[in-house]
Amino acid sequence: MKALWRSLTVVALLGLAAALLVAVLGLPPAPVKLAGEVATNLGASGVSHPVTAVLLNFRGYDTFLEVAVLIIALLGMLAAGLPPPPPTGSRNAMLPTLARLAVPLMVLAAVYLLWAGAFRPGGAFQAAAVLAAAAVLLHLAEILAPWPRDRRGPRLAIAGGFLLFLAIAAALLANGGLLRYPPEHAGLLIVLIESGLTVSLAVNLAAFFLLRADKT
Amino acid sequence: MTSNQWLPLAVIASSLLPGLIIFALPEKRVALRTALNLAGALAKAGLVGLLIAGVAAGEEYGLRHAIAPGIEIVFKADALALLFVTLSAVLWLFTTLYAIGYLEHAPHRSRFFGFFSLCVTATMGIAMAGNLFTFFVFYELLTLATFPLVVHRGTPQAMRGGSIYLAYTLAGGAALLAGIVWLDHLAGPGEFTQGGLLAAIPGLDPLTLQLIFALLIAGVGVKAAIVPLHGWLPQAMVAPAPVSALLHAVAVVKAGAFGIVRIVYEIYGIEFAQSLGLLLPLAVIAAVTILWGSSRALFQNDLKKRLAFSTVSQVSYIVLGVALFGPLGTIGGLVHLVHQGIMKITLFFCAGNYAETLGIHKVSEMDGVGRRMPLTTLAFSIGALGMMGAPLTAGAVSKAWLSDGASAAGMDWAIWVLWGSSLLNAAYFLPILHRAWLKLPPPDWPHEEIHPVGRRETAWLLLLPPLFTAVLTVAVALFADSSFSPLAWVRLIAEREYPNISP
Amino acid sequence: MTPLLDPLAWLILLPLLWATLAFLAADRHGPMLALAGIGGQLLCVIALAGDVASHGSIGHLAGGWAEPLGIRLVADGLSLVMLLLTQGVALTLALYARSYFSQATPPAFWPLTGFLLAGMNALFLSGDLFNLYVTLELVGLAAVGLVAAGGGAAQIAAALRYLLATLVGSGAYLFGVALIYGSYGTVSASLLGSLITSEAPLAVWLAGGLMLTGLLLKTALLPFHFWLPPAHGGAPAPVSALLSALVVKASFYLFLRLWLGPFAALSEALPALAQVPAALGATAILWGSWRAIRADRLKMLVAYSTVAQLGYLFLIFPLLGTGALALQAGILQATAHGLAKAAMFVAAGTLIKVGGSDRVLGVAGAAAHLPVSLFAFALAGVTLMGLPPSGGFLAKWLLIDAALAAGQPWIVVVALSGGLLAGIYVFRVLRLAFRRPTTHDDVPLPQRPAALLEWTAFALAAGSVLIGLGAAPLLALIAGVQP
Amino acid sequence: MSAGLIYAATGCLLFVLGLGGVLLLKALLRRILAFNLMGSGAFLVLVGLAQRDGTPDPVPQAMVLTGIVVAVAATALALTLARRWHALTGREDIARVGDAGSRARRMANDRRKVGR
Amino acid sequence: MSTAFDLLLAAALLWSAWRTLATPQIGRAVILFIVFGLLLTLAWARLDAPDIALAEAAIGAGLTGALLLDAVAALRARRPDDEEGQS
Repeated sequence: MKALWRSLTVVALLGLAAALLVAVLGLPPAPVKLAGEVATNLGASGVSHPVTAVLLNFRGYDTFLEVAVLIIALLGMLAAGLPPPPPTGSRNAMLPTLARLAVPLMVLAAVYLLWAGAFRPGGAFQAAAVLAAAAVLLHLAEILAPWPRDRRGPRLAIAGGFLLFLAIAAALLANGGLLRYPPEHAGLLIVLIESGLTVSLAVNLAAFFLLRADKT
Repeated sequence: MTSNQWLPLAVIASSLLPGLIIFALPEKRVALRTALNLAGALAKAGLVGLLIAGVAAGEEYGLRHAIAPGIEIVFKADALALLFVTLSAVLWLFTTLYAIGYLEHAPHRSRFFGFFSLCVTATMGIAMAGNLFTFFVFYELLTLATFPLVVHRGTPQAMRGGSIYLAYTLAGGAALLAGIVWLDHLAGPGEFTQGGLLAAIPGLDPLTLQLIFALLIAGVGVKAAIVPLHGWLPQAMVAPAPVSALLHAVAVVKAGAFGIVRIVYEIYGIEFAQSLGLLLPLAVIAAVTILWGSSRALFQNDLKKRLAFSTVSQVSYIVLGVALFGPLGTIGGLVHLVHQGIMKITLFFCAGNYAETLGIHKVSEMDGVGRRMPLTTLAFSIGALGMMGAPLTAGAVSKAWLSDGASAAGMDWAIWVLWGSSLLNAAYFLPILHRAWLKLPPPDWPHEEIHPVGRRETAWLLLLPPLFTAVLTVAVALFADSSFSPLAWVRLIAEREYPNISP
Repeated sequence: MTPLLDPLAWLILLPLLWATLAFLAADRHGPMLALAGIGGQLLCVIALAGDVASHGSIGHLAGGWAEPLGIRLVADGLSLVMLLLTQGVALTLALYARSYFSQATPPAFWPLTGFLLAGMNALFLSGDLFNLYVTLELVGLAAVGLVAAGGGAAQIAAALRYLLATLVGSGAYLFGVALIYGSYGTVSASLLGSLITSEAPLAVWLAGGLMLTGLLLKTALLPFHFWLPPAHGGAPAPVSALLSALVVKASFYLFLRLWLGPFAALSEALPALAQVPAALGATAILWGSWRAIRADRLKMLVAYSTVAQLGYLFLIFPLLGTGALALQAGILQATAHGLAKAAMFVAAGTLIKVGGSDRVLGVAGAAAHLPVSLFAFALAGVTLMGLPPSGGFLAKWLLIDAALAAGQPWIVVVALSGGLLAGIYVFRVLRLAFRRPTTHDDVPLPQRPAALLEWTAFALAAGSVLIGLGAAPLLALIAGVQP
Repeated sequence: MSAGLIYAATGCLLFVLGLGGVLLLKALLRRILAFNLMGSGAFLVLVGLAQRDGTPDPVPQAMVLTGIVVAVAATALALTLARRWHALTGREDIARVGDAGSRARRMANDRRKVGR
Repeated sequence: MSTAFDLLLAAALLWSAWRTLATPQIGRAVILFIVFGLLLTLAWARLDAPDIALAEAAIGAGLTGALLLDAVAALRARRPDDEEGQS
């Protein structure tokens, strides 16, 4: 019986795959072209890189909610029970040296990515990921200790960046809409949000590794 | 809001509010609870009196509240409604007194009286419902409010009885709901109308109407305990005696019978129902129920079960009367709605007295009980004779009109059914009377709880209600022709339901 | 009103704000933040209701950019009813939870609740398919976190199953969005409503199928119901209530919105399609009720009842051609069930907490010592059975009416039998509660629970009944919805 | 055939492969991997299909950035739960913890753990 | 020429994805998943999506891969002796 179900599932999946291929390969061109719209309105977005303009201005509301998704994942970890801290002393002897060399470079790279995001590929997410990776590296090198669940600092960093975003979103209601930037201040506000987000996201991502149950 | 609007509402509230307050009362507040019960019952009786006076003078009482487009809660205190309202209000008063005495030391009295009041509220709602939607709302409320009373004792039999009761009534409710919505869909939202709602709408498919009729009658027939939907009634007799008395002998089965009356007269219209060929099948079902119920009663040793099967039989007298085309049958059926209630509640009060005072539950234990409890047994005898249709009792009046109605409708076979039923009634009641009055009492009663004090054979609150209703059984027959009798009121209703024929 | 106080926007911002503050405060002040926050949200809904009642539909351009470039938030009668239900139930549950968790609150309970509410509100208000994906994830992950908050192996297993189901569901949804964007170059629901025609390419049909199936998975419609009973039955009572009453309704709402909006042309082109959700719904009613009747544990009974009751919501799809009737029936059922199921779960939680047993048999005799909780359970049962005058009854009435109007009598039969089956499992509990307790007099009665635990359940249950009598404004709101 | 279309088609296959993995595999870690493949497939279709005419479109690209972050959040949560489950029961797949028998199974698990 | 590269990359993506699910050892599966992520980074670059390529490398392959490796290590730590059961 179970084998029958499995084979039926496989057949159904193969059918789905075939249908999807047929559908995708024979798709007529789309009637709406958003790329043009983005280009047209790029000037009023406050940044010159189109992806960043979409991410933080045209569809900034998506990004706003997405930050909440990351916090939720962290809360879910807290709710389920944190993993135990890794055993100490098993690290590679080279790691601390490597970390001390690499981390400053990574921080530098992150700052560059954040700054570059306004006019070329890069931005808060990538910068945050690099920073988080740096933190993980430090952690693996046992330079950065695991965070106990009630540690205040990480929470403050995570919540702070998001609250900044929230405050700006709310304040802009006065301008007629959630995250409706006045074009003349858009650039500044986006940089402000992105800087906050970089810290918030980096700590949040790092917390997936660093937030560990207290040793008992 | 004018008084014509709030009066029906006040009648409903007079049991609803005390009920809700009683729920919240701690078990110990006996005096307050009793006061609330009595105040509610008396207030209701008074309010009903006002209503009767008004309706007799031609006032119209009604209230409506739209809860959705095309769906309204409608109350209407017309003559037919008042027939049932008055019966319930008066009997509630007696039953309240009785129940206060009966449950003197029982646990969970707040719960009991709370639900008891809700039941009466539901009955009032059924009586004054102005359309099928409202009727259904209170019909189901009655089901829900009676369930806790059936299972009140918490014993395995009570649980079983409760489950069976629910299975029947909820299934019946579903059939009724299907019929009502179907009708609503076909004919649009409509109210109970003298002469019939559907009769006035042209172009409806007869077969569909017949199917809907079957659904509706099946729905209300459960509570009216028509065969084969009667199976719950004997099982529900595990409830405490006041519950059996008021609810299963009066409110619940009457709600079903009353529903049949409303459906036949005011939804279909008696003439339209006749033209659709619906009345004969209904009469046949009623006849079968009458004979079946009586036959089963013969073989019951448990006193309350015997009474229960007797109820099955007697309630279908009402249905039979409704199904007899012509005003005479209508009068017979409707007047039996009242008469059967008065007689049957007497019998149940007495059965409760036997059980509570002496621990008698079975017919075989009743030897010589007339000597120990003469007044109770006297009331019981009057009730039983009434059921048989003996002269000078309410039962005789009903049966006379029903017989006349049968011959007027050209259904002479129904007269034979009535006669047969009377014989069976005699066959299961007379042996009880024989045992009670003429046999010698045993040295010990099964479980004597209340000892006599002077001439008082049992507690006053247990004794007085059956005596009152026994007197009433005779009084409604003796004064049948007076203008205050149920019969007079019923004739008024019949006149209005047959616009084209004068009785 | 100044734009700064725009109630629509604050319905999303406010829960995010208090949830973040609760996170920051590391489980302290959670109840206070939650009560204040949800109270404020309720005020926002009321303010919004006034606007919607007078204008019919309120739009809000996030970022100030018009579609197709920007994201449009919309509030109409349909979303308003869901918002009202959500804040109302959530406020009552917050009161309950505060008392229920008086000894120890599960970690992260309050912030997760806040984010969950933010996600739901954002979902109800969003008019953009991709943005809806983000809200779906917001809701799904927060709900999984809450299920895991129980902490035991059973809860973790339930959370894992739930997580996998919800991720596959949103994955399918996202894939559908990708196909839609590829086909039309926009993800605005309102624009797509006019772009998608009955001659849509295969990709759009597949997108519709994937998105709707994904949402069915999240709504736990049979045969995708497997994850629901352990998740809803295993979580702490306030969480169960929140999930069963509200969260599954969110994905149903989105299913309905897509069906009526962007994919309306597809379902009109192939009317037989509407029978699929209805047939699944009918099966769910029968199967869920059966499992509830057989359930061994009280909360499992309630959870399987949710599986059954969700089935009703899908019966409306073949009937949507009959005007507002079917839609009213569906939303009223969602509302009444939301209130009733919340009441039932919290009442069950109190019964279990006080009675000390999570078996159905554990309620024996509860009528004597927990009358209010039991009464709440019974009233909620009245709604589930569809007995008058409850909201469930009115919903069933409207459903039957619509089924007759659409010439689908089988739906009448299913709706009525579902009510009877509900009667069996509800009264299975109630009759046990009336059974004379088997314990002897020397065993002390369990301690009375905090009044708040009992009366919040009662308030929810009473709401589910009273909504049947006061449904007129709600139905009018839904009647005004232009799909 | 444009690059966009090639990757869109690849995305379709990846999605179905991942879907099959989540549905048919038992080990939790494997199913989490499969879920990530599903997501990557969807991302490829989102961008690839939109750019099948060869011009880059920043809107789906931004959406994918959002999607990647959501995916890592979901993965982190899933891994935590899987580790927690493993720590509590020693299992790497989820047994049916249903209405009945769960307690018996939990006890059996405990016994197994003690035995080792 | 570039189409040929795209096709090759697509095939490599599908192959690594398939092996991720089919290889019997979970540790190797995670490595293959990281390889998949790196190949995907190339694909994003081919799709003129450098932002995604960066994010994919940093988050999709990097952080997710690290999380997965961490989880595998944790599972192994509890059960050092036996291999993963056949999935």
